[in-house]
Order: sequence, then C-alpha cells, then structure tokens
Amino acid sequence: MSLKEKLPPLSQLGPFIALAVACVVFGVTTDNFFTAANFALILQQVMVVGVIAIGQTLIILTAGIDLSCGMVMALGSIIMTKFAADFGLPPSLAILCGIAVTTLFGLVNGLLVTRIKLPPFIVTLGTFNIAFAITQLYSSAQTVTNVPESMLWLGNTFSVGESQIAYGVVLMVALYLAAWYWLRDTASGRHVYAVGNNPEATRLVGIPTDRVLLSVYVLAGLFYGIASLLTVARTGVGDPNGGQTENLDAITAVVLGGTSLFGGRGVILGTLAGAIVVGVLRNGLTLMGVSSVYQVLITGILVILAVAVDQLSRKGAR
Amino acid sequence: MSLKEKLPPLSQLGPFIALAVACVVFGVTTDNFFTAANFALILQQVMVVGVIAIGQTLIILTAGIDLSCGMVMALGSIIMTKFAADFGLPPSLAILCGIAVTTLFGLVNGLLVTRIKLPPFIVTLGTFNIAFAITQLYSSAQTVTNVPESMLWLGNTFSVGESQIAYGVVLMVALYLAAWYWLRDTASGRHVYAVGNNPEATRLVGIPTDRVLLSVYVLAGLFYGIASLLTVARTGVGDPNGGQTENLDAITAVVLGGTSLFGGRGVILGTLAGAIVVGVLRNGLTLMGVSSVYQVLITGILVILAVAVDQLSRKGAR
Amino acid sequence: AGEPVIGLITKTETNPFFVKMKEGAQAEAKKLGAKLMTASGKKDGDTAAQITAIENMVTAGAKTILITSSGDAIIPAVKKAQAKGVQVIALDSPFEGADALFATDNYKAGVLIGQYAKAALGNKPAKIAMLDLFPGHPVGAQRHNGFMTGFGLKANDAKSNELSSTPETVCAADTDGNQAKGQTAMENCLQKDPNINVVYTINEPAAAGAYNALKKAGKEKGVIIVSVDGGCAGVADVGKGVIAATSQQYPLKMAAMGVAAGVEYAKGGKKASGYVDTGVTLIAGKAVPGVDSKDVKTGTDLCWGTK
Amino acid sequence: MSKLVMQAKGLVKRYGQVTALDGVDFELRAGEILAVIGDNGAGKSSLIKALSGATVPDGGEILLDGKRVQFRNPMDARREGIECCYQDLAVAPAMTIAENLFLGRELRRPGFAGTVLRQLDKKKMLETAIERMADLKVGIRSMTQAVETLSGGQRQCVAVARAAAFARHVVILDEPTAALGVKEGNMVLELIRRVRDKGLPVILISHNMPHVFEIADRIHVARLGKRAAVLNPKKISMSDTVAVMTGALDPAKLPAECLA
Amino acid sequence: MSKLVMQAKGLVKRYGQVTALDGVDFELRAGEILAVIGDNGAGKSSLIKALSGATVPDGGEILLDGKRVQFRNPMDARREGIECCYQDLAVAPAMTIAENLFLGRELRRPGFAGTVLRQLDKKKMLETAIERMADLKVGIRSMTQAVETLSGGQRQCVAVARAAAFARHVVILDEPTAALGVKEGNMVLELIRRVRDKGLPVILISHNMPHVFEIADRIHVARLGKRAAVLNPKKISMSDTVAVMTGALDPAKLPAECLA
Ligand SMILES: Nc1ncnc2c1ncn2[C@@H]1O[C@H](COP(=O)(O)OP(=O)(O)OP(=O)(O)O)[C@@H](O)[C@H]1O
Ligand SMILES: Nc1ncnc2c1ncn2[C@@H]1O[C@H](COP(=O)(O)OP(=O)(O)OP(=O)(O)O)[C@@H](O)[C@H]1O
Ligand SMILES: [Mg+2]
Ligand SMILES: [Mg+2]
Repeated sequence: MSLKEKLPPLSQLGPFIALAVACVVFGVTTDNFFTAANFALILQQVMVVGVIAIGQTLIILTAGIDLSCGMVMALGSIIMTKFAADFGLPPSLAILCGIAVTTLFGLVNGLLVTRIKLPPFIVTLGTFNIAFAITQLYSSAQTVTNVPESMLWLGNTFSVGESQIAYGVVLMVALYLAAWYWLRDTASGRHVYAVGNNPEATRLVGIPTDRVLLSVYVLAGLFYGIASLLTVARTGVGDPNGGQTENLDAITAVVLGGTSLFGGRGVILGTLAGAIVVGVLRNGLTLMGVSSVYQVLITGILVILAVAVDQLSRKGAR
Repeated sequence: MSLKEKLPPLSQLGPFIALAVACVVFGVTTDNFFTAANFALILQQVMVVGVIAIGQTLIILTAGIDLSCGMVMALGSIIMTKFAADFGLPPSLAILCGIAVTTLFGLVNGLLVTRIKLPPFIVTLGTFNIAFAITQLYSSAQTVTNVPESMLWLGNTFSVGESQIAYGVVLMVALYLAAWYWLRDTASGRHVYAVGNNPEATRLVGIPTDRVLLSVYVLAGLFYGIASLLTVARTGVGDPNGGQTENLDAITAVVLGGTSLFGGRGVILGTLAGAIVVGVLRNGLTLMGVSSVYQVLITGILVILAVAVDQLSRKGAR
Repeated sequence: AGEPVIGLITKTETNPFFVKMKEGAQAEAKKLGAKLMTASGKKDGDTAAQITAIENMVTAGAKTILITSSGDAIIPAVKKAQAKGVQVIALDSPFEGADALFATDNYKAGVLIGQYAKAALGNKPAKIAMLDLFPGHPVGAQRHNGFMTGFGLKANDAKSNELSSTPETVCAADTDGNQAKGQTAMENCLQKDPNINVVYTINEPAAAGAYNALKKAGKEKGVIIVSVDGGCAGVADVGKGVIAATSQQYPLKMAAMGVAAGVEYAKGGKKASGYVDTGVTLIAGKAVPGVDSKDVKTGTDLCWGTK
Repeated sequence: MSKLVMQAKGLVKRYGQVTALDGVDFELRAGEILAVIGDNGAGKSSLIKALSGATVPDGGEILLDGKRVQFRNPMDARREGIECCYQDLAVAPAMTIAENLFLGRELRRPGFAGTVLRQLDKKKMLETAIERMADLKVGIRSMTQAVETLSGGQRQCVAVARAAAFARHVVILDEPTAALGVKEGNMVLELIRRVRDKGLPVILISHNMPHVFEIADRIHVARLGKRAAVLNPKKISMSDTVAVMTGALDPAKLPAECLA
Repeated sequence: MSKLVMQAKGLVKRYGQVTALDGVDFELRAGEILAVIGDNGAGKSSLIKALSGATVPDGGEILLDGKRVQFRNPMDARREGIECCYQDLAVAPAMTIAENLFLGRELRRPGFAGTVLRQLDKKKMLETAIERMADLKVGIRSMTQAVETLSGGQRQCVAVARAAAFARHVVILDEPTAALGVKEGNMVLELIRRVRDKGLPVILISHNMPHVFEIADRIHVARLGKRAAVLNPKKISMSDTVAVMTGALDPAKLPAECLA
C-alpha cells in the first residue's frame, strides 16, 4: 500500500483546510490569536459542544438527526447538580444519576425510532420539548449553585508551557479518539456506517439494524451525559437555561466536518475540526474587535466559504 | 379505476388523522374550541408559517432543507415596511422590493447549492446569519411603524357566518392549491419529485436537475416574500425580532405533514395539515388553561403521538 | 493603543432594550475615548456564548467587562476574569460576585404596573391575561410576580423564577417578547375568556401585539394593557392609548455609567462597587388616584434613558 | 432419494392487491443444485425472500431438516447457516469490497486486540477478499475501493462471493450471473459446483437456460405465484422446459420421467 | 458501406487511478445493430456513458453524422435524439411506471389546459404506457404502481421501453435483457429489430452470446479499456468470439473476412 493510499482521501481533509485558512487570517490580523494560551482557551470553549457532537455524529451517520441533544445535556446537568447539592448525594453517584437520565433519553429516542419507525427529526423535536419542560419544572427554573468542588474537577487546568489545558479538553480528545477507533476498527462501528449507507442491504445481510440504531441513540445519550458533566465543570453551576442552541451548533460541527446528513459517509475527527472551526471564528472575530452584529454576518459568510473551499479543492483534484 | 385507487394512499392521510384526533380531544375538554370563530382564528395564526412551509416543502422534496426561511421572511418585511414608511415608496412598489429581496436570497441559496454543490444545511445556515445581520443593521433593531394602511389589507377579514376569515388565509389556501396543482399536474412539478427521489436517474434521463433545483430555491424565496407581506399585514408593523423560530416551525409542519426529509415523497396539502396541527395544539392548550411549561411538555408528547398514530394506523392497514 | 478597552456583553442581539444599551455604551465610549467591543448570546439564556465572550474579551485585553447576565452559569468565568485584574460590572441583571451592579428592579417595575392596573380597574372583578416571556426566565418571573403582588394577588417573591397564578389570572401564554406571538397569545386568551379586562405584557412589542388582537376582536376599549420597558416606541403607544401604563427603565443610563466606570478604572485603578438603582418610573396615559405616575411627555423625554 | 433439507408448503405472500406467492410448494434435497426458473414476476424472488427471512410470508409453512421454522428476519435464517445473494444486490455502496464481503461476519484479530479491544483483522479480511475474488477471476485492482466505483458485473461478483463463502447449510443465489460476462459467468457456475461438492445444497434462480441445463440437478418452474412443475433436466429438452415455463405446455401432459 | 452515424476516436476516461477507457475507438453505422461485448470491467458502460453525455471523457472526440459534438450532460445528447437505457436502471423508484416512462418527455393536454395551465395529459400517458409495456409482453397489473414495487425484470422493461420509445437518432441499450426471462428477452430483441427497421441504429451491450449472434450486424469487442476488434457475426463462430473477448485469441490472426 503506497503512502498515497494511506493518506485519508481529500474529501476528509476539507474541514482541516478551512481550519488552517481561518487560523492564518486571524493570526495575521490580530496580536493575541497565535498564542498557545489562546488555543488552549478555544479548546476549552468547544469542549461541551465537541462532546455533544460525538453523539450527534453517530446519529447522523445512521441518517438520523438529534434535535434534543442540548436540552438533554441541560437536564443531565440539573439532575447531577441538584442531586449533589440539594440531596447531598456523593458527587460520583450524582454524576451517575445525571448520566443515567441522559442515557435514558437516548434510549427513548432510539426506541421510538426503531420500534415505531418514527422519523428521528420528529422524535427528537418531541424529546427536546419534554427535556426542556422537565428541566424547568424540576429546577423551578433556578440555577443550582453550591455544587461540590469535586464535581468541577474536569474544569480545572494544568500547565503545558504557558498554556492552561483543562482536564475536560483531554477527556474530549480521548473520547474522540475512542469513537474514532470504534467506528473504524470494530465490527459494531462499521455496522453504523452500513446502516446509514444502505439500511435494507444491512438488514438483508443479517445485521440486526434496529439493535445497531438503538445502541447508537443510547450511546449518544451517554455522550450527552458526559457533556452535562463538562458543562457543570465549566460553569460551576447547574444551568436550567443551558442547552437551547447546542443542537444547531453540534449539527453544524458535524456537517462542517464533512459528514453527510444522508448517512453512511464521514469521519468523526472531521467533527472535532468542525467544532473547532466554529470556536476559532468566534474567538478570532472577537479578538479583531468586530462588533456583535457584524460577527453574525461574517460568521454566516465564513461558514459558507469554509465548505466552499473544501468543495472547490476537491473539484480541482479530480 | 376503482374508488379505492382514487383515494390518496393511507400514508397521506396521517396528518389529517392527527388533526382530527387533536380536535376531538380539545373539543371535549374545552368550551370554546369547537366554534367557527376559533377555527378562523387558528387559520390566521398559522398563515405566515403556512406560506413559509410551502417553500420549505418544495426544498425538502428535493432532499434539501432551508434554515434561512424565517430570517429571510423577516428581512423582507423590514424592507417593505421601511421602503414604504421611511422613503414613502408607494406600497405596491415597496412590497415588490421586499419580495425581490427574499427571492434574491432564494437565488443565492440555489446557486450555492447547484453551482458549488454545497450542502443546503450549511448554505442556509450561512444565509440565515446573513439575513439576520442585515435585518438588524438595516432596521437598527427598531420596529417599523407607520406602515401604510393599504399594505395591511391581507390582514383584514370578511364575515362568513359568525367567523371572521382573513384575506391572507384565503391567499394561503390559494397558494397551497396552486402549489398542489403544480407539483401534481405539471411536468416541472413532477421533476421536483424526481430530483428528490433519484437525482442521478433524473439527470441521466436528460432533465436539467440543476435548473430544477435552482427554480425550487427561487420559488421558495418568492413564497417567503409573500409570507413577509402576510406577517406585516397581521402585525401591522415591520418586526426585526420576527423570523427566528419559523425555520423549525416550518420544517416541523412539513415533517408532520408526512413529507420525507430524504426527498421525493410527500404531498403538499399534508404540510398545511401539519401547520394547522401545531396551531391547534397551541390554541387548544391555552384554552385548556395549561401553563406554559406544561404546554411545552405536552406539545412534545403530542407531536410524537401525532406521528405515531399515523405510523401505527399504517401498520394496521398492511 | 493607549485607549482603554471595554467589553459589553448583552443577552441577545435583537431586543431593542439591549440594542439601545449598546448604542448608549458606544456613544459614551466615543466621548470618553475608549474602545468598545460587543458580543451577545444567540438566545436569551445562552450562557455558554456569554462565557465564551468573557474569555475572548479578556484575551483581547479588555480591562472592564459590562454584562447583562443570562444566568448564574457565568459566575466562574467572571471570577477567572477578575482574578486577572478585570473589572466586571453587572448591568440590568444581578449576579453574585460582580464588582458593581447598575440595574433596575424588575420586580418593582411589575409592582408599579400592578398597582396602576388595580386602581384603574376599580371595583370591577378582575379577569387578567398574563402574556409572559417564556418558561424559566428570571426577568419574566420577576415582572410577572411583581405585577400580581402590586395588583394585590398572592404571588411568589422576587427571588422565584416560577410564575404564580390565581383564579383572577384567567389566561397565561408565552410571547417570546415578540409582537406576532403576542398577538397570537392574546387571540387565544380571548377565545378562552372574552371578558378579559386587564392584560399584563412582558414588554411593549408583546403589548402592541395584544392590542392588535383586541382591536381585531373589537374589544380594545375598556381593556387595560400594562407593560414594562418604557422604550420610545412603547411610550408613544401609551400616548396613543394602546398601552395604559408602562414601567420605564433606562438601559442607556446603565450602559453609560458602566463605560464611565470602566474608563475610571483604566485611568485611576479604582473599581466601581455597590448597587446603583437606575430607577423605574411609571408612565401612564391617564393618572389614577393613589398611584404616582408621570405623563407621556416626561416619558418621551426620558425614553431609553437619554440624558 | 436423498433427504429434504428445506421444504415449504402453501406459501402465500401478498403486496397490497398483488399476490406474489399464491400457495407455492417447494422442496430442496441434500447436496443438490436446484434451479428455479420462471417468467418475470412469476414470484421467484418473493419465494426465496420468504425462505431466507427477508420477508415474512402471509401464510404457509417452512421446514428445515423436517423441523418447522419461522424466520422473522434475515438474521434468523443466517443463524441456521442459510446465506442468500439477492437480486437487487444487498451491498453498501460507500463501503469497500472487503468490508462488503465480510459485512456482518467480520474477523477479529487474535489475542488481546481482538477479544478485549475487539479490533478487526483488516489485513486478514483483505487477503481473504483478494483470494475469493480471484476464485471468480474478476480483475479488480484494489479491494479497498468502494463498491460504488465497480462495474455492474464486478459488483455482482462481490455479492455472490459473500453468499458462497459463509453458508453452512443452504446457499441461495438470485440471478447471480445476470450481469456477468461469459468468463465470469462460467466461474460462478464453477463456484456453485464447488459449493455443492462441499455437500451444501444450492438454490439457483436464473433466466439463462444453457446455464440451468449445464448445472442443475432439478428444475423448479415458478408460474403465476405457484409451482407449475419440477423437471428433470436430463430427461427434458430446453424448448419443452421453456414451454412449461410460459404456460404453452401443460406439465400434466409430460411423460413421468421428465418430472423430478 | 453505409454512412457513419456515430464515431468516437481515442476516448479516454479515468477514475482516480483506474483507467476505464484507454483510447477507445468506436463506429456506428446507419441502420445497423451494433453489439458491444467484453469482460466485466472492460469499459463497455463507460464507453456508452461517454457517448450519451452521462460522463464527460477526459480525452478523445465524438462525431455525430460526421460533425464533432461535445456532450456536457445527458440533455445535450437527448437533444440530438440519442436515448440510452443504462445498466444501473435510471428510474425514480417512488414514481409510477407511467411517470417513469415519460420522465422528461411528458405529454401535455391539448388546448388551454395544456398550453396555458401546462397540465399533463395523464390519461394519454397512461394509455401509451400500457401499450408500450404490452409490446414487451410484461404482465404488470397497474401502470400507476410505483416502480419500487416491481420485480427486477419488470423494472428493466420500463427502462428499455423508455429508451426505445423516444429515440429519434440512436438507441443505446446497456444489458437490456440481463434480468429478463426467456419470453421477455425475446420480446426485447423483437423490439430492437423493430427500432432498426424504423431506420434507427442501435448499440446493444450484452453478455448473452446467443442474443448477440441472433441479432447483431457487427460486434465491437471491448477489452481492457480499448477496442480489441470489430467482428462479423455471420463469418465467425461464437467460441472464437469469446476467445477474442477474453484475450485467448489475437484478432490479428483471424481471417480478414471475420472482421467487420
Ligand atoms: N414490495 C413489493 N410491493 C408490491 N409488489 C411487489 C413487491 N415485490 C414484488 N412485488 C410483485 O410481486 C410479483 C412477483 O415479484 P418477484 O420479484 O417475486 O418476481 P420474480 O419472479 O423474481 O421476477 P424477475 O424474474 O423479474 O426478478 C411481481 O408482480 C411484483 O410486481
Ligand atoms: N465511478 C467510478 N469510479 C471509479 N471507477 C469506476 C467508476 N465507474 C467505473 N469504474 C471502473 O472502470 C472500469 C470499467 O467499468 P465499466 O462499468 O465501464 O465496465 P463494463 O465493461 O460496463 O463492465 P460490466 O460488464 O461489469 O458492466 C471498472 O474497472 C470500474 O471499476
Ligand atoms: Mg426476481
Ligand atoms: Mg457495464
């Protein structure tokens, strides 16, 4: 196998090209962008959406979509903080409870999709609303403070040179690598691609497609639970208003990362690049002192450009 | 052709079943739901989203998606009201300018999708941001008042029995019927289905798929422009805060109406039913005096139930 | 390069309240020779975006950050910024640990319009429609519960984020603070009970929508609409009789004070502190006995807090 | 007469108003190659879909080694060692040839990497894939290319090779040579013979009469959702067979020795 | 010798590292049936895709009636009256048989409804569809059923019927009989003859040697992305043809009369 064959096909390099271009532009136009400390910061800023986007990628690979991800994450963070702060549960147990609830939501999504064959869009729109309402009702719409210090550990940082790396960022990267390994190197991971690529063929070959789908939704719920913990660690509180925009952010990261919304095609590391692209844009534009409305405008243009560069470079390569 | 063959297949009755079930429930539990006046009101409330959802249906039939629809509509309403109120343009001309801008946005979406082959999700996410920023900048985030009376004509009502029907509702229904005719009975309409169902086959057969796609996006922009006019007529002002949630609302109406997000399958009248289902839920729940958090909860459950009823009834029929 | 950098973070981009706040800050910054950076969340409650903005502004060298908090989730980020010597001032919405708070009392704003509505209604039995923001929003809850307290109904205190209800509040619906949705909400409430005679609205666009609905139903006479904000458009609506009374607040003032404090800190190293109430004034078209109010002329002069 | 491996009695399958299977009977004996022929739409694919669990019949019963079985999905059939190559090629176009060959039957690496980390043995699968495709003499450059980049015939070879490689009980092939060239078609016939010689019975659906007569032990003629006859290719002519298939000849009028 | 309708010189088509067409020449004469044969992956489909505008070749030129043409897409070819039935059946599965038959060539109602309202003449299209499919003797119950509910062979008939019905210049059929039964296959051959008798030349790709020898006027042998030879089926045996195709026989060693 030649070196050329070992490299990922160009289609998977797209998000990385966009990332590099953005970095160069911001590096030239601002003073503080190209510092290790700033990159460490950006990673911290994307870690919550980054972990949610792992779950979202899995679901999109099966040709589904999950609108509930952010709200489920918010519910999980309320559960774990309230259980710890109000009922005095030991943090580890409280965390487990929170993750259990998000996983349960994943299970419910998965059962509705596989058993009753409902479209994932509608199912997760429904559970989005349900998770939101439960979050509001259970928290009385109050932010949960008094979160025990030990639950915040993932938000702490350690020094590498002059930059501060959060433990949560390390966890995020580890999760990406694990998901990558799973999708690439195990049978069950390959079946996720197969189900998304041609569900009927996958079924005829004798793979239990429903079980694959269900496990993907459950696993996504698990990732949302870990994101709950990360958001608690990052903010220090349980925030009942969180999670409202994370679904669009996560889907954007997935699509920017080159995964097809029609399922079966994509690489999960692209999602990480996609999430970072969004973080870099926001950070760089703020550093440039662009005012907030113009930030929205420029983000709109840059998102389109990022994918266009990718597409055009691929065309050129043909 | 027997009667049975003439009836639409059961798969297209789903949204109507859901609608009927919701009506019965609300009719039994509240006093004022089952009145002609209340239905006329609900229709008025859904007319803006209803017209947006026509454009959205066209795009989803081609296996695309449009996140920008609501913001483009808001931009159109700001343009037409400001041109009329501030520059004193004659209303008809101002309206044309507004519609021209929304159609232009449709054209841009379409060109990016067909020429550079960008995924519609990303393109319209970008134009969503761009339209939002332009709306805020151009209106200075101020509501435009002093809208000439003649621009509000579509919001006026005429009496049928004791219920007040808005002219805008009549327009919406007319647009649905026109779109239905187009999709069902003309060659170019059938090509929309073909492109969504199997784009490669459609291309090989010698249909200019790119032109079909482009025309769908442009047409959708035109519908958003009409929705702009309707929202101005309904509220009496140009509201820069409008349009932020209409994308999800419109997509929900389309999917509830039985159109597949994978393209090529669906009936546009289902979308109308889907839009009305959402309006009926909101109206009925308020009439029942359900408080807002519980409204969110119940809406979540009912949306899932509506599609589940549909699915299960179809299974039973097999 | 020598000019002090001040950051302003608002809840959203769209609410005229925040847009005015930004304008006020911009004007003051220009006057005092400071550089202003701005950012905002995508939605009300989008604390994640606010935290990110705090961090990015600190990296960009801001020495003072003014923020209308979307929730207490921002506190750790604020603490980290403060640890780096950044002054953080809360505008409009209080949170723990801010160096100073320049704000208005939303609960009190609610109480004022509640008292006004009660007095204006007189002895008639109240049938109230509550047009709220959306579930779980602190400002929404404070105004809502304040209104009910002022009206003499039993309601939660200023700390609660839950919306109270009593038999008098015959209908409640969310508006997102948006005119079209305010209109839809009011239409549905009128279906529920056509005899509604008091309408509480979360802000003036929602009030304008409610008025539209009433007018279409031919019921605009004899229904008392009260609201909060006191924006120029809102005060004009009071003048037209669309809104009976509104509690006026002063975002421009908050912003200007914040920027001034930022410049002061940059020059002298003295941080601002404490709570400065920028005040609430009840603006009413018709004064009613027993309730202090200012007329529309005063309200127009003061709208959004122009000095 | 050798024992019955698979048997179906009175299978019925309806799609809306269309009755695809109208009470069809079916018998497969140990170690034989049974050809299934019939006009387009005669219900051949529907029959083998029912036998392989791809669809659940509306009526009738299926017996495997004399025991009644009910396949609710293809997995059930696979568990019994039945492998099927479907007419509309059940392949995942975006995945590679090797991956498609081993889809659902992946090999894991030996030792820790395989049992604990559950890592796939991609190298071994690649080698095996190359071997299997070489058996069919298909000139495919790289086993790591996506199936969607293959020519029609190459794609069919992938599906055929998969079914033949993993069966432990029965192999079912639905028009395996339809898209194949002369050479590749002969290779598939060769492969079928090898499978039979291993002792596995093969069900072969084909429209290619020369192929059928070259290889089949018995011929099941499907007609209008029923079984019209079972013929003995050694005793009947090709033209008579076609006549039975198209309904021009009543099988009852055939001499008994022609039936099997 | 009748005039050349279609001609290609040195066509090249590469897919990544695979060279599907390696400088192939091609000639189609007026009123003839030209068979194209070759191993799987020999580049037959790639050739006709280039001729019908479905792909744009990387090199070489195409001449139509002696004039150089450049097809950038299938529409360009269609405008010249070239119709093609592709191997991977270009049908829209969710649409009905009648709709698929007329896709891109819909009939409008006469008068106001058709010219102003642009209304389709569904009734006429349905009737024509029934007629065309009856020509092929395919037993399909209802023309308003979705193509995805058809059997493999029935689906192929839809695609073949479409190409034959609308061509005005050249008909190209890529393995039209692959999935067809004996009877239906013969009907398609019959259809091809009728098309030729109308004066249209037909390009027929097939792996079915008896069919090729029954109907073809000349045989183009594709091999490894090139044209190995053009043979005269009246003068050469089937086994020699197969030998040329697989490379066992060097066409240079054939007597000149065998070449065409
Ligand atoms: N999913 C389906 N929905 C509706 N009808 C179907 C479906 N599948 C098959 N049919 C119908 O059942 C009948 C038998 O189809 P089947 O595929 O079994 O035929 P076949 O003998 O395999 O034909 P071929 O030789 O063309 O492959 C056909 O008339 C077909 O239209
Ligand atoms: N889109 C594509 N991408 C990459 N390679 C391709 C593509 N299409 C065809 N090829 C390759 O080009 C070669 C020729 O393919 P082609 O489809 O023309 O063969 P063919 O002669 O039609 O074969 P068959 O008889 O099997 O249909 C094959 O090796 C195939 O793998
Ligand atoms: Mg078949
Ligand atoms: Mg081919």
